[in-house]
Amino acid sequence: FTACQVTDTGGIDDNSFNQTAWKGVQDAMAGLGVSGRFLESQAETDYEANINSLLGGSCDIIITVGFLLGDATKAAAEANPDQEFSIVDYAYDPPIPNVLGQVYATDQAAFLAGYLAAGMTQTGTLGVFGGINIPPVTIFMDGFHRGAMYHNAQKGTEVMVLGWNPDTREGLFTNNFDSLDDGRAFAQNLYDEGADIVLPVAGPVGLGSAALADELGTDALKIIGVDADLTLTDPEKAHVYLTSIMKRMDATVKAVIQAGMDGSFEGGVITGTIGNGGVDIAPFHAFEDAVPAELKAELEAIRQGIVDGTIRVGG
Amino acid sequence: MKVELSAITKRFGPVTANEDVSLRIRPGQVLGLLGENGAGKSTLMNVLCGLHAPDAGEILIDGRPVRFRGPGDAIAAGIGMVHQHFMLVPVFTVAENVVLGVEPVGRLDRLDLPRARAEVRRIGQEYGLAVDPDARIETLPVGIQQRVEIIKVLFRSAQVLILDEPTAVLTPQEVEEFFRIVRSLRDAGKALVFITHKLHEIRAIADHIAVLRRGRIVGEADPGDADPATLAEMMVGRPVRFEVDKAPARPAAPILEVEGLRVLREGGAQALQGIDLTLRSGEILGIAGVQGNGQSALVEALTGLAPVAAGSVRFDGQDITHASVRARHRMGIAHIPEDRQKSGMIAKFTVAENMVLDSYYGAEYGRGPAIRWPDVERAAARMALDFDVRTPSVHQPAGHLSGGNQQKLVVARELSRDTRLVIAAQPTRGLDVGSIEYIHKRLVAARDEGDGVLIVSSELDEILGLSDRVLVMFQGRIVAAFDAGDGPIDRNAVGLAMAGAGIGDAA
Amino acid sequence: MSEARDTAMAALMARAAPGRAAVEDLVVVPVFAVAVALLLGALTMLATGVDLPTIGRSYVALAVGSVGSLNALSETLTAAVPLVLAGLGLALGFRAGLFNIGAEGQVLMGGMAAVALGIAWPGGPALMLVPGCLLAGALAGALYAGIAGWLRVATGAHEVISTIMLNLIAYRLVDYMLRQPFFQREGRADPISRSVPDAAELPRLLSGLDANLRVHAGIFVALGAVALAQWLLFRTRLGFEFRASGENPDAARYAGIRAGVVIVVAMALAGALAGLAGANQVTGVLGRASPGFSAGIGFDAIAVALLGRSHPWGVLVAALLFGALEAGGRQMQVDAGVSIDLIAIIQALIIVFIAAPLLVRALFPWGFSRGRTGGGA
Amino acid sequence: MSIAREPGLAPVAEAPLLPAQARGARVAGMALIGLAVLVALVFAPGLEGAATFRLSRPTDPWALPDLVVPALSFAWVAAGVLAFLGARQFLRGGGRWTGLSLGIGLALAVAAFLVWATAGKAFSLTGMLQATVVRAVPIALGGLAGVLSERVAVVNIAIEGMLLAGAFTGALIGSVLGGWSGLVAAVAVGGAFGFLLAALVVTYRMDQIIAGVVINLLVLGLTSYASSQVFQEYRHLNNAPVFRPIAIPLLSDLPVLGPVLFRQNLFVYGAAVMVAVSTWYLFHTRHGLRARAVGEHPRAADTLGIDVYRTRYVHVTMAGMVAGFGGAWFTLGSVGRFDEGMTGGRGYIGLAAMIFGRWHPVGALAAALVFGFADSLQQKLALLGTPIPSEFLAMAPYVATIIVVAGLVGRARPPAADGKPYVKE
Ligand SMILES: Nc1ncnc2c1ncn2[C@@H]1O[C@H](COP(=O)(O)OP(=O)(O)OP(=O)(O)O)[C@@H](O)[C@H]1O
Ligand SMILES: Nc1ncnc2c1ncn2[C@@H]1O[C@H](COP(=O)(O)OP(=O)(O)OP(=O)(O)O)[C@@H](O)[C@H]1O
Ligand SMILES: [Mg+2]
Ligand SMILES: [Mg+2]
Repeated sequence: FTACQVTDTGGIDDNSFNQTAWKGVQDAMAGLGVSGRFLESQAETDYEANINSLLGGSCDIIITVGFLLGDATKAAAEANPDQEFSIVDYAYDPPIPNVLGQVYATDQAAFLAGYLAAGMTQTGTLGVFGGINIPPVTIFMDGFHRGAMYHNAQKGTEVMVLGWNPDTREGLFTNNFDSLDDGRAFAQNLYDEGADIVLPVAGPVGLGSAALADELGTDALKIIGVDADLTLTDPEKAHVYLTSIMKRMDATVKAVIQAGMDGSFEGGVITGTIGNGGVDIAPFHAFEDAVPAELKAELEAIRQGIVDGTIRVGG
Repeated sequence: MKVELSAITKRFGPVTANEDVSLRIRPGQVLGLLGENGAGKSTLMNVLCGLHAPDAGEILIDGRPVRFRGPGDAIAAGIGMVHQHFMLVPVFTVAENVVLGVEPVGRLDRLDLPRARAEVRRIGQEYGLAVDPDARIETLPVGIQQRVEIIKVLFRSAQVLILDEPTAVLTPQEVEEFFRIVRSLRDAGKALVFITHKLHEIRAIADHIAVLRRGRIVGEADPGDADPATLAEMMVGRPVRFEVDKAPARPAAPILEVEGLRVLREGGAQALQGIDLTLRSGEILGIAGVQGNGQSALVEALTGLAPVAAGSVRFDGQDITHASVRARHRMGIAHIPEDRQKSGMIAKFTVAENMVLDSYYGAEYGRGPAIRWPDVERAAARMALDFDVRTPSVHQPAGHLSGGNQQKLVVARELSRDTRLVIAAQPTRGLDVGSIEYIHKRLVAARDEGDGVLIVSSELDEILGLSDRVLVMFQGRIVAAFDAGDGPIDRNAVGLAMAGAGIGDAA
Repeated sequence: MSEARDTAMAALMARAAPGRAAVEDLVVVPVFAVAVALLLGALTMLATGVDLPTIGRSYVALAVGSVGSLNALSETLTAAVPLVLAGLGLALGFRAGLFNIGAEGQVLMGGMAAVALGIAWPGGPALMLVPGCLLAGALAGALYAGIAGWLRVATGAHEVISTIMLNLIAYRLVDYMLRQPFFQREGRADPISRSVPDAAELPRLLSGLDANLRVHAGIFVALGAVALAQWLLFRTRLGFEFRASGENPDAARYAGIRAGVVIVVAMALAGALAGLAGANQVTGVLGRASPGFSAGIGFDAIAVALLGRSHPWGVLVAALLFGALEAGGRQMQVDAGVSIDLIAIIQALIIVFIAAPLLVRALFPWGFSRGRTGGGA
Repeated sequence: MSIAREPGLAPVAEAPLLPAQARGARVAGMALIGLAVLVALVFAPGLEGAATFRLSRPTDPWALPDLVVPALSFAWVAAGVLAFLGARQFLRGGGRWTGLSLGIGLALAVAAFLVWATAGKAFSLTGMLQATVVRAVPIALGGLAGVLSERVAVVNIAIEGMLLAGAFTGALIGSVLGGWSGLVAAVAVGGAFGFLLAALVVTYRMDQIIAGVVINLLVLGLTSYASSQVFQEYRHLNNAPVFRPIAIPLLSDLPVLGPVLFRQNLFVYGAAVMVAVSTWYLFHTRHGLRARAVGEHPRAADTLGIDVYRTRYVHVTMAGMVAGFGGAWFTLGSVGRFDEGMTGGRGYIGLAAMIFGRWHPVGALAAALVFGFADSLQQKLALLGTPIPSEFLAMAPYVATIIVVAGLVGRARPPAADGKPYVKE
């Protein structure tokens, strides 16, 4: 059984979804004994060509990563109804019989992170910035903002979230996903305005923010990671991450491969939620002791609330 | 210090610039080096000053052979050259230019400019070469720039000074002044090499004369017993006529009328301060003046290249003060620009393309947006033959032509059109007697066909030889007028007017 | 007399056959360049621990993936088309003495305009929509490049700076536009435009043979543009004016050519061709616009134009070479697992050697006739 | 005979303006009046409260009170001054005041805009200025690299590639051998690419622009290839230490100036020193004079025994070293790790800074600061929640560069021989 992955232009080592999805394939290679390989796309014009070059029987399942591959995947799936596809971060409506979309209720996890951050801040100010102003990014910012506001409502605090206004839908954006230095500069900007916890939602750009936190010390600035548990994927800076908002793409990808092997593969959508473990916040690692037990308990309660629907994180 | 060139040969690819040339240069003597364009004078001296390595032969200093790996070595050996094209950095000051390469320095490599200034002043006083050390070169008139070049060489304590066509850009009075400097240098024991193709100058200043033709020494002479005709024949290899052949002018109606013309320089200063002149069809009007007195601005204003700030220009009764360059071309105004390399032609374009550089749009070369190249090439070949432009083919890049042929190309292009007014700036600068003769003939022919001809030249002999009337420009205005109809124009009077004197006599 | 004159005329007008030196520059140098670049590419792989069999496999894949099959040829052509168009635009600018770095921005604007027309006129007939979208792209590219031309003429702002800045601005503008309801695809949250209507798409030429063959009618547009550019540059008055201004602006001014007009027109034409490249990508390859659809074509095109020595046919050849490397590079990644970044290295090396014939001569003196090592001034 | 001068040579001041000059002055006047109208009609209406600019952190030794600007009054004053400047420009023509008026006008308009955006809110002005300086560093160093090579008449498009090479080397060597070694290696590799550029254009007479473009492609390819082939697998090779800020005693305690200028890392001080040293070098030393001569008139330099080729080699190599240092900033001075294409076009902006700075080190630094300011300004504006979409805010630095280059600089003059190969005879 061979699983093949096509990355988007971020490349396989983007410290973000391509890498996380690839980790899912690697896990399957280790755990399920499949073989796997990937193709990197240099440009959008490569998507179609890359998928085409994997067709023809050498791959049992083709996993495409990122909404940008939505069109190319659809075209290839319709032209090759016998080939199984799965696409990360995208779902088709109506569904295509041979494509399984993997999407994530990221705002649920982000809500938890927002609440946590609001409970942890010393300055009463949180910061957030994004890559580009698009929903896959802003869904993090929305959830984070609401989580903090929920804390304010519950505990009577007046925590502010800088960098995103959910009403005007404008905020702080680097407008790229690759300038690490922007990550540092934007975090510095938020820090100057009083933020002591910053959530960068811009893939590898956030590594720059981590470098700043490392330099300033975690008393002054903590970072919340996105996509994967960054204490694991960025071990060198593990100590600056308060937590990470995880999209468990590795888990869903591995599950999809498993389904392909079992023959239980079916087109449609799987949605990662807090309930099914598809999204979550990462363990606190270095901050395990710093987070008060009371706050941990509240987070647990909120998690329950989200799962059973008593707390709605959506707008 | 005695310098000897022994059997020097220098080739550039297929061109042999110098062949088996031997020369002696003695202290306290001015050696005149004479030769037509391309004879190899500059090349020979470039070998002597270390810019070129000879292919054969050697240089001996006080009898001992030396090898120069670069100009630095030659300078160290006491050989300095004032190049035909000045080697000054325009944006540097006089002092900076003078010391460049052998700068006085303080600690940390700091440039000691006060010392440089003092040196400039000292040399200036010693040899009578006064220059403001802090003036920027680009603001100085060429005559002064030349002094800077000489100071530069003296500052390097040169014992041998090579002067490559130093008088080409000077007024007669400046030439006199320059000769005074040369004599004082000679009397100070320096050895001088004076390159020129002007016979009277070489006879006035040289102690010994050597003539080069096609890279070889074809004769040596003493100024006392060499008459101009012999020297000229040695240079060119055939007898030469010195006078321009022309019938008296038959001026008709005014073709160009200029009134109160003012043109500004960048920064707001006035390059022209109210010029009035009239040029009639069928006459040649010469504009004399030292470079930098507004002649270029006048030409640019007349040809539409520079905007006019005030005044008017009328061509054949029509107001063209603000007409475009192209419009003036179409009306029949031809322009032979001052600097053929820079603005007269495009070196990488073929001869054919250059021949139609300002007429390619004409109906004779095609209809619609396209150019019919065969027609262009035929026309170009015809012009090349008519004007004796020597090129193997019209497909040859113009940059490969010799200097004289490049100039003939420009003249051919401009005069082949249907012209009514010819504006020629420095039409023969840097050319040899043969080419000069030819271009002069062409300009006179244009006049005789009824064109008005305006000639701007810093070569006074050219102005006097060609013009029916002469205007002298000084500091942006016309300060004197002379008419050849009243008898030969007094060379001396024109020279004085060029220097700004005698404005009261202006007609 | 007249007969002698006729012979003289004929002699002057005769054309010499291209000399041995010209043949060497045109044939020997490029062959050496490609060979040396591949060799150095192999050394790079060795240095990063790739074993010899893999290197061999990757070069086989490079060949197979670029010209080894119908699909490979189709991919090569598909990749070459936008490079031809944008490269021609840059070449025109270079000829006119303008160093336009802004093709990337012009590609973006052209693509967006083509998409906009397609979206605005969903029911249009193919006969109108296809040329209409291409034209819209060309127009948008021309206007966008025209800004830089106009700034240069009106204020003297150097086009290198203004086009770099306009590129950066174009990226942001596309991001913004793709968020607007007019462009954004219904039901999509990410920045992706609606699809252009089928009638606006450049037809795929070989889809009858195999649905995966992407080569499309854009190659005719590209070939037409090459011929047109060749004609424009060397056969028309405008081209003469471009070349004259580029070679010697002073002489051009003296000849009555208006520099301002030449700059604006040359920039606009360059922009039109780059815009056409963008329109070609969205209507021929992608069917829509998204933030990265320009895919660096505008920058690759600089290399293509330089490599093609700003000569239309040269640009065509250079673009085909680049297209082949791109398509073959993809195969290299598939077959040998070698990072596609290696292709960028090989491309750069090829340009180095082609643009510096003296270097190739110095390295391989035995490949050339003697006595011409001096080179031109 | 006497030398007579016509009485009343027209003095310069009364000289009629060339049409182009007059038009330029009028356009400038209109632009200023336009800005005045903009401020009055767009910014002023409905403006309430005060804009608060924080100057100090509470922890600073000498804390300054916040700068509180009454927004509406400020807008009206700014509009008034702009209108005055514009009217003056329009009526009296500009001459040499045009540039100054435009500069003041632009600064005022930016200030008014900032006050408008901040009305009723607050932000840290000191932080913004600090970011201005930090973000200017690689651009200034890129610009300086451009100055050094173009002063000897070698056009340097390759700055981007040299920055990238420096960033990569800094990360790799810094991870293995430590920050200082990384820095030295980055400088050396930058210098090596400078040397390569010099070799290509001087010895092999390759077109300068092609050579630059090619080096950029080559470095981008090499670093991307190496990082995907090596860094992905061996993470520890891409984890370099970052140079920490060094507070200069006393000076760093100054309010505003302290944090902005004297609490920065090695790279900021290094850039300042390099700009100062190269200014001194180019304009006050023997070798600087020679370098400039080579850039202005190489043949003249050659006839005076100055080795044109060597001078070009040396300076372009130096330029590469400066750019390598600037490149190291991305990794060793900022984030400690390399990422593909992480210089993000900063080298090209450095080139713009060089032209905008008129081929002068200090000019390039000033231009880089303008760019850094626009950059940090847009970040603050995004935080303040202006109704302007973030994409447009992100354009601010680029638009600012175009406006400044078009409006204030105009036709700057490069070294006379810039871009021209020199062929020894
Ligand atoms: N660098 C060069 N490359 C090729 N040919 C050259 C070079 N320099 C000079 N020549 C050729 O060498 C010959 C002699 O030129 P040179 O400049 O010495 O003549 P000249 O006597 O100084 O003439 P002029 O009076 O025009 O100054 C000419 O044929 C010229 O074309
Ligand atoms: N760069 C070059 N490449 C090829 N040929 C050249 C080059 N420069 C000069 N030549 C050729 O060398 C020959 C001599 O040129 P040169 O300029 O010395 O002529 P010249 O004797 O000075 O003529 P004139 O008196 O017309 O100036 C010409 O035939 C010219 O075509
Ligand atoms: Mg000559
Ligand atoms: Mg000479």
